Amino acid sequence: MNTVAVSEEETHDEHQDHGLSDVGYIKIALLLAVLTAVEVATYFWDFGVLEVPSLLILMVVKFQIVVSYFMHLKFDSKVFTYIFVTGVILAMVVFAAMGTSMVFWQNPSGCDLSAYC
Amino acid sequence: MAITEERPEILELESGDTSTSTGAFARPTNASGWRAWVFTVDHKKIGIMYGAVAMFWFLWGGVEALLIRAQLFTPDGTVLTAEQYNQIFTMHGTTMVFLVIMPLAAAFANYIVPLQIGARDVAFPRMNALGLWIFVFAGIFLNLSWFLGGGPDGGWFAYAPNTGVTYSPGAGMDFYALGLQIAGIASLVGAINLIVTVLNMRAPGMTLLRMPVFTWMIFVVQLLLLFALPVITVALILLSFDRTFDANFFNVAMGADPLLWQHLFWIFGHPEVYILILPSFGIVSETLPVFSRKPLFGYSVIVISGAAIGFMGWGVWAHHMFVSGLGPVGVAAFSATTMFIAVPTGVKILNWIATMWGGNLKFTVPMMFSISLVSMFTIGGLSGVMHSVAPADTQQTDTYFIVAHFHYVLFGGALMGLFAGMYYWWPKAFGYKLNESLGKWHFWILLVGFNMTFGPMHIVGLQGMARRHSRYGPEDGFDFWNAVVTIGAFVILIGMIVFAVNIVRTWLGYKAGTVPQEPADPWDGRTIEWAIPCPTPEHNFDYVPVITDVDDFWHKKYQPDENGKLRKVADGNEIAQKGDQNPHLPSPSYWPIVLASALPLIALGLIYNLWISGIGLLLLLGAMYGWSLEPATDPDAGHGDHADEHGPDDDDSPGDEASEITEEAPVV
Amino acid sequence: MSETTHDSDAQIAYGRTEWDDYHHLPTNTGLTNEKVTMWAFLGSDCLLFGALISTYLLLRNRVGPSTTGPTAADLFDIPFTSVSSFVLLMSSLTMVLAVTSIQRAEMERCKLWLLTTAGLGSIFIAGQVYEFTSFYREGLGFTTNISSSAFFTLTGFHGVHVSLGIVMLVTMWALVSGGQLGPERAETIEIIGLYWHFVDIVWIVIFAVVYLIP
Amino acid sequence: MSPRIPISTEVKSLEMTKSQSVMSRLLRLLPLLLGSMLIASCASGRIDPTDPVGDNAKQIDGIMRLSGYMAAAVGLFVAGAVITAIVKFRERPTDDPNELPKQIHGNRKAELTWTLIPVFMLVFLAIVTIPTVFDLSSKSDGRTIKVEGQQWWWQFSYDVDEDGVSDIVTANEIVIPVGEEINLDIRSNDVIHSFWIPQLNGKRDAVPGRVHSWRISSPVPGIFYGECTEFCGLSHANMQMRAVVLTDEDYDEWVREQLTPANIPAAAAAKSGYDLFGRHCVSCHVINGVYESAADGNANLTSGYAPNLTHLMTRTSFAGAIFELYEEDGSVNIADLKEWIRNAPGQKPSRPENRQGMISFAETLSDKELDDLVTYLMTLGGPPPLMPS
Ligand code: HEA
Ligand code: HEA
Ligand code: HEC
Ligand code: CUA
Ligand SMILES: [Cu+2]
Repeated sequence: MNTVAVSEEETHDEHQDHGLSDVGYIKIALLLAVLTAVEVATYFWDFGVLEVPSLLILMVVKFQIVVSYFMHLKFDSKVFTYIFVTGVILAMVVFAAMGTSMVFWQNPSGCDLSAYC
Repeated sequence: MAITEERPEILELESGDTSTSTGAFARPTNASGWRAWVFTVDHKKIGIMYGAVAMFWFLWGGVEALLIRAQLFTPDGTVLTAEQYNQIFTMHGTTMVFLVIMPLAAAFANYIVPLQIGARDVAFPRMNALGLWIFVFAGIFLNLSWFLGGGPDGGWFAYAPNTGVTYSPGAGMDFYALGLQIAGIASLVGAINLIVTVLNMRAPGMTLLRMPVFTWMIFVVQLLLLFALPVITVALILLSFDRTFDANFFNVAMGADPLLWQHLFWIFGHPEVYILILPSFGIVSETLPVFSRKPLFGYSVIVISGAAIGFMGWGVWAHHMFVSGLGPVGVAAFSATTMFIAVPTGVKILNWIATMWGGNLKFTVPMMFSISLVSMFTIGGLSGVMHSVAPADTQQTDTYFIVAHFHYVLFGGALMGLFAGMYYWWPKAFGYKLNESLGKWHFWILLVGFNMTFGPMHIVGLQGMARRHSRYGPEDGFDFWNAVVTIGAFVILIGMIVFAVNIVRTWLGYKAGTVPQEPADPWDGRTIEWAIPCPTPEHNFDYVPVITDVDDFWHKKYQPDENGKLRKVADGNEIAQKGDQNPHLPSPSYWPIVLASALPLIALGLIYNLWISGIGLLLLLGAMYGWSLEPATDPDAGHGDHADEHGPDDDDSPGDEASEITEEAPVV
Repeated sequence: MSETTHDSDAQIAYGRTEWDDYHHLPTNTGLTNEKVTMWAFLGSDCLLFGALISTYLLLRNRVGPSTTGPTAADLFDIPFTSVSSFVLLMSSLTMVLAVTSIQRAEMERCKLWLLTTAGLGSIFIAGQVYEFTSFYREGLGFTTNISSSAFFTLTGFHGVHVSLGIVMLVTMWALVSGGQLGPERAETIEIIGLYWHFVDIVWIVIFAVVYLIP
Repeated sequence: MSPRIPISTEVKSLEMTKSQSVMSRLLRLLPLLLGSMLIASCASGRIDPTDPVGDNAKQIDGIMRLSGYMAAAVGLFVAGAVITAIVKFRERPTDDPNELPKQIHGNRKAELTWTLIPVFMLVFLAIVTIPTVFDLSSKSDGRTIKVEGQQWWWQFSYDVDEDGVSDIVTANEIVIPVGEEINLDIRSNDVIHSFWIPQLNGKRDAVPGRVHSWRISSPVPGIFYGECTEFCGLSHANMQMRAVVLTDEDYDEWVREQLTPANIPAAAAAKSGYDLFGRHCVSCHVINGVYESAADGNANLTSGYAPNLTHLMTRTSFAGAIFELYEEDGSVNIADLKEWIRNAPGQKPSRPENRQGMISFAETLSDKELDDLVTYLMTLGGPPPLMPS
C-alpha cells in the first residue's frame, strides 16, 4: 500500500483469446448431438442401474460444454465464471438440501411423504 | 431485454440541460421543481428519494405497530378486531422489512457507494431510477389493499395453505404476493446495477481490498439479493398461481406438502435478514473509526467475516422450521450450522470494540447510534443463538421471545445503524449537520423506549406469550409487561418525533442561515466521499481520485513525520475538491417512471380483470420501446468528444465506448 | 464549501489525476458493464430455475385424496421431445455462428444466423405448444393435479424465456438489417447469445432430469 | 476489565451536553424502576414454560438455561467491554486535538482468540444440543393419541381397543394418565397449527397432509394449559387446549364414561332441546349413540369437522378452551354456553360464511329454544374428573 499502484486484481490477457473457429463450434455441436443421442437411447434400451447416473453425467457434460465453449466461459474473464458458478453451485447445494430434507430426513416415526396420510 | 441495451454511463454523463427531442418524445429537462426529482437519473437524488419514501413507510409501519401495541395494552383489548389485528401485524412486518429497512439501505447504497468508490454515477442510471419507481409503486400497491377489501392476513411469511384462497378469500394475500413480486423486481434491478458499479467503476487504485467497508457490505448484500430474490420469486409465483389460476402447489387434498412453501420462503428469508443487517454493519464500520480517531481494527477480517456471514447465511434457513416437522436429522444439522454463524458476527462485534479500544472517542450522535448498534445487536444476536438450540426453540418459537430477538437485531441493529448513517452523512447529502443536541435527545429517548418496548418481550416470551395473538387473557399474567411494552412503543414515537423536528428545524435554519453550511470534511472523515464538498455537487468529483490506501483520504491528511509519528499534514477541507469543475449532468428520462407504473397495473389486472393487465402490458411494452429508442445520455446536450459519433438517429445504445475501453490497455 | 481557501493555488484539489475526465476511464475489470450485467442476471436465473425444477421434482408424484388424472410424466412423448430438444441445442450452434460472423463483420451471414436461431427457437416453442395442447386433450390441464401444475409452470417459464430470446433475436436482426447495429457492437449480439445459450442449458437440465430420468 | 461497571458510571461518562445530563438523571432512576418491575413480573401466568413439569419440558429447560447462561456471559463480557471503552477512552477536554491515539490496524492473535473461543463454546453447545434433538424426537412405548388441529379448536381421538378405529373423540382437552409417556400423532384438517402445552413439552406443528409424532407426560396429576402457536387465521388467538392429567383410577373411570354412548333424554325441556339439536346441529356435530349422522366429518366446514359433543359436560371448557364450562362453584356456566349457541361468531371471531367456525343461531332460535338446547347439552355426561383450581 504505498505508491500509485493502480493495478487491478484481475488481469485479462486471456481476454484476447476468443474461442474457437466456426468449424470448431460445429464440431462441438456434433459432439453435443451425439451425447444427446446417447441420452435418448436410454429411453429405448434398458441401461439398468447405470441409467440414472449416466444421464446425470451426460447432462453435466453437455452443460459444461455449452457453458465453456458456446458461452466462452473457458476463454473469458474469471469474473464471469465466479458470478455464474456461484449461482449454479448455490442452486445445486441449497435445493439439494431442501429436497433431501423433504424426502429423506423425515421424522422416523412420521409418515412416508409420498403417501397422503 | 432492456438491461443489455444500456451502456456504461460512467463514460459519459453529459449536460442534460436541453429539451431537444430524441427517442419517442421530448426529453425532460433538468430544470427544477418536482420534475427535477421525478425524472432524474442522478444516483444522489434517487438515494434521497429512497430514503424519504422509506421514512414515510416507517411512519406508517410505526403507526401499525402502535395499533398492535394499543390492542395488547390490556388483556382482552378491544382496540382492534381479530381480523384487523391479523392484517395489521402482517402489514407491519411486511412494511418494516420490505418498505423500510431494505429501501433505507438502498438509499445509502445509492447515495454513498458511487461516492466512496469515486464514480460519477452508478453503472446504469436509468435502471437505477427504474428500481426506485418500481419500489415506490410496490409500496403503494401493497397498501392499496387497505382500501380494496382489507390487507393481507397471513403473517409476513405467509405460510401455506393458510394463505390460499380457501382460507384467505379476500384479495389481501393477492396484494401481498404480487406486491412483493414487484418490490423484488426493484431490488433485483438495483442489485445488478450496484454489483456492476462496484466491480467496474472504482477509481483507479481502489482495489477490492481498498474499498471502504460500507461499500463492501453493500456489495455482499447485492450478491445476496441477486441470488436470494429468485427463490422468493418462485415461491410467490406458486402462491399466485394457486390463488389466481387454481393451481395445486399448496393444495393438500391434491397431495401438496406445505413445507415446500416454508423451505422456499426461508431459503430467501434467512439471507434476507442478513440483507437487512449488513448495510448497517457497513455503516458502523465507517463511523466507529472516524469517531474513535483510529483505523478500523482488522479491516480485512471485518470484510471477510461480512462475506462469510453472507455465505453461511445460505445454510441455516431451516432454523425457522424447527417445529415444522423437518425430522431430527434436519433439525440437528440446521441447529449446528445456525450456531456457527455467531462466529463471524462475533468477530465483527469484537473488532468494533477493539476499534474503540485505545481510541479517542467523540460522542457525536452518529457515534452514539453506532455504539448502540454494537451493544443492542449483540443482545439480539445472543437470543438468536438461544433459538438455534433446537430443543429450546421448541419452547421459544412463535412466542414473544422471538419477537424480542428480531426487534433487537432489526431495530437495535439495522435501524440504529441506519440512524447512525443518517446523522453521519446528512451533511454530505444536504450540506448541513442535523442538530447534535436534538440528535442526542432523539438517541436517548429512542434507546430507552426501545429497551422498554422490546426488553420485556423476552420476559413475556419466556413466560409463554404467543406471538400473532390478537388477545391474551387476564389469567395469563402477561398484563404488566405488556403495559410496559406499549408505553415503550410510545416513547419510541416521542423519540422519532424529536427526530422529525430535528430534520425540519435544521432545514428551516439552514435556509434562514442560522444553521451553518458544512465544509467538505466536517467529521475528519477517512473515505473519499469526504473529499468533495458538502452537499455533493451534482457531478460528484471534479477529478478522478487516485487511491493508494484503505482510508485513502485520511492518509492524505495524516502522514508520519520524521520520527514516524503520524501528524496532521493537511486540512481535509482544504485539500478537498472544490466542486467547481465539469458540471456534467446525467440526462433525465421519463421512461423509468412510466415503465414502473405499468407493473402495478398488470398486477391489479391479475386480481380484478385481465383487461387491466392488458393495458399495463401495453404500457410496459411502449415504455420499453421508448426507453430503448432514447440514448442513455442526451447526445444533443452537445458535450464531449463522443457526441458526433452517434447522432440522434443512432437510436440504440451505442457500445463503442465499451469496445474502445477494452482496447485501451488496462491501467497498471 | 471553504470559500476562504479558494484562491490559494498552493492547494491541490484532492485526487487530481492525469485523467481529469471520466471519458477515458476503463472499467476496473476491463469488462463492459453490459456483459457483467448479463452474467449476473444469469447467475440469478440459476436459482430461479433451480427452485422451479426442484419444485417439480418434489411434486411430480405426489397424490392426495382428491387427485385425479395422469401425471405429466405418464404422458411424455420422449421421441417428440427429443427432437425439439435437439432443435434447441442446434440453435445454440447457429447463435454462436451469428456471433462469430458479426465479429468478422460478415453482416449478411450474421443476419442469416440470427434468423435461423430465432426460427429454431420458434420451432421449439411450437413443439411446446403442441405438447401442451396434446396433454390438455389427454386430460391434463394446468389445474388437473399437482404434477400438472408443477410441470406446466416449469416448462412454461422456460418457454417464456425462449420466447423473450426470440423477440430479442428478431430485434437484433432488424437492427442489423437497418444498419443500426454494426460490427463495433458485436458484443450486444454476444450478450444476447449468452442469454440464449443459458436458456439452452436450462433445457439440457430439464430434458435430462424431468423427461428422461424416470 | 470488570464487566460489572454500574450503569451510572456509563451515564456519567457520557455527560457532555445539558440534554444528556437531564437524561442521565432520569436514567439513574432506572434501577429503582427495574426493581419494581421485577417484583411485578413475579406474577407469572398459567402457561409458563419456565416452570416445567413434564420430563421433556424439564430436559428442554435444562438446555435452554445452559444456552441462556452462555449468552448472558458473552453479553456481560461485551457490555463490560463496551462500557469500559466508553468510560476509559472517551475524549476528555484536556486531550490535545492534534495528538492521535495509537493507530492500531489489527492484531492476528486477538482475531484468532475471538474466533476460536466462540468456536469452542459453540462446539460445546452443539454437542449438548444434537443428542437432545434425537432424544426428544424418539417415540415412547406408551399409548398413542391422535391430535387433530382445525380452525380453531383441537380434537383428540383415542383408540382404546387398538383396532385402528377411534373409540373416544373429544375436543380441546386431552386427558392422559399420570406418569405415562404418551405418544401424540399430530395432524391438521385444514391449515398449519401448532400443539403446545409448555409445561409438558415444546411445541410441534400440525401440518395438513403430514403426521408428526410428539410426546407428552406429567409426573403429577393436574390441568396444564396450552395454545395454538402457529398462525392459523382469524381466531388463532382463541385456539387453546388443556391437558388433564389423571391418576390411573380416574383415568380408567374417564375412559369408561367416554365409551358410554348418549341417551335420548326423558325430561321435557331436555327432550325439546334434543329435538332442536336434531334439527339444527347434527349437520355438524356428532353425539355418539343418538346423532351419528354426520359420522366422520361433514361438508359444512372447510375442515370438515366440528367437536364431538357426546361427553361435552366432562370437559372443563369449550370452544377452543377459551370459555370455562363451569363456574368456580361447580355449577354449569349456562350464560356463556347459551350465548355461544345463540351467536358463536360473536363470542369468538370466525368466518362461518366461509365455512370456518360455527354459524350464528341468533336469527333462528328463540330464547326458549336456546334454553332447551342448553338443558339438553347439560345432560351430556359430566362433571369433569378434575376442575381448574
Ligand atoms: C437483522 C436481522 C437478523 C439477524 C442479523 C439475525 C441473526 C440471527 N438470528 Fe434471527 N431472526 C430474524 C432476524 C435476524 N436474525 C427475524 C426477522 C426472525 C423472525 C422471523 C419470523 O419468524 O417472523 C428471526 C428468527 C430467528 C430464528 C427462528 C426462531 C423461531 O422462529 O423459532 C432463529 C433460530 O435459530 C434465529 C437465529 C439467529 C442467529 C443465530 C443469528 C446470528 O446471526 C446472530 C449472531 C450474533 C451474535 C451471536 C452476537 C455477537 C457474537 C459474539 C459477541 C460472539 C460470541 C458469541 C457466542 C459464543 C454465542 N433467528
Ligand atoms: C425493521 C423491522 C421492524 C421494526 C422497526 C419494528 C418496529 C416495531 N415493532 Fe415490529 N415486527 C417486525 C419488524 C419490525 N418491527 C416484523 C418482521 C414482525 C413480524 C410480523 C409477523 O408476525 O408477521 C413484527 C411484529 C411485531 C409485533 C408482534 C405482533 C404479533 O406477533 O402479534 C409487535 C408487538 O408488539 C411489534 C411491535 C413493534 C413496535 C412497537 C415497533 C416500534 O419500534 C415502532 C416505532 C416506530 C414509530 C412509532 C414510527 C415513528 C416514525 C415517525 C414519527 C416518522 C418520523 C418521520 C421522519 C423522521 C421523516 N412488531
Ligand atoms: C356449521 C356447523 C355447525 C353447526 C350447524 C353447529 N355447530 Fe356447534 N360448533 C361448530 C364448530 C366448528 C365448533 C368449534 C368452534 C370453535 O371452537 O371455534 C362448534 C362448537 C360447539 C360447541 C363447543 C364444543 C366444545 O367442546 O368446544 C358447542 C357446545 C356447540 N358447538 C353447540 C352447537 C349447537 C347446540 C348447535 C345447534 C344449535 C350447533 N353447535 C350447531 C360447528 C357447528
Ligand atoms: Cu391454530 Cu393457530
Ligand atoms: Cu433466520
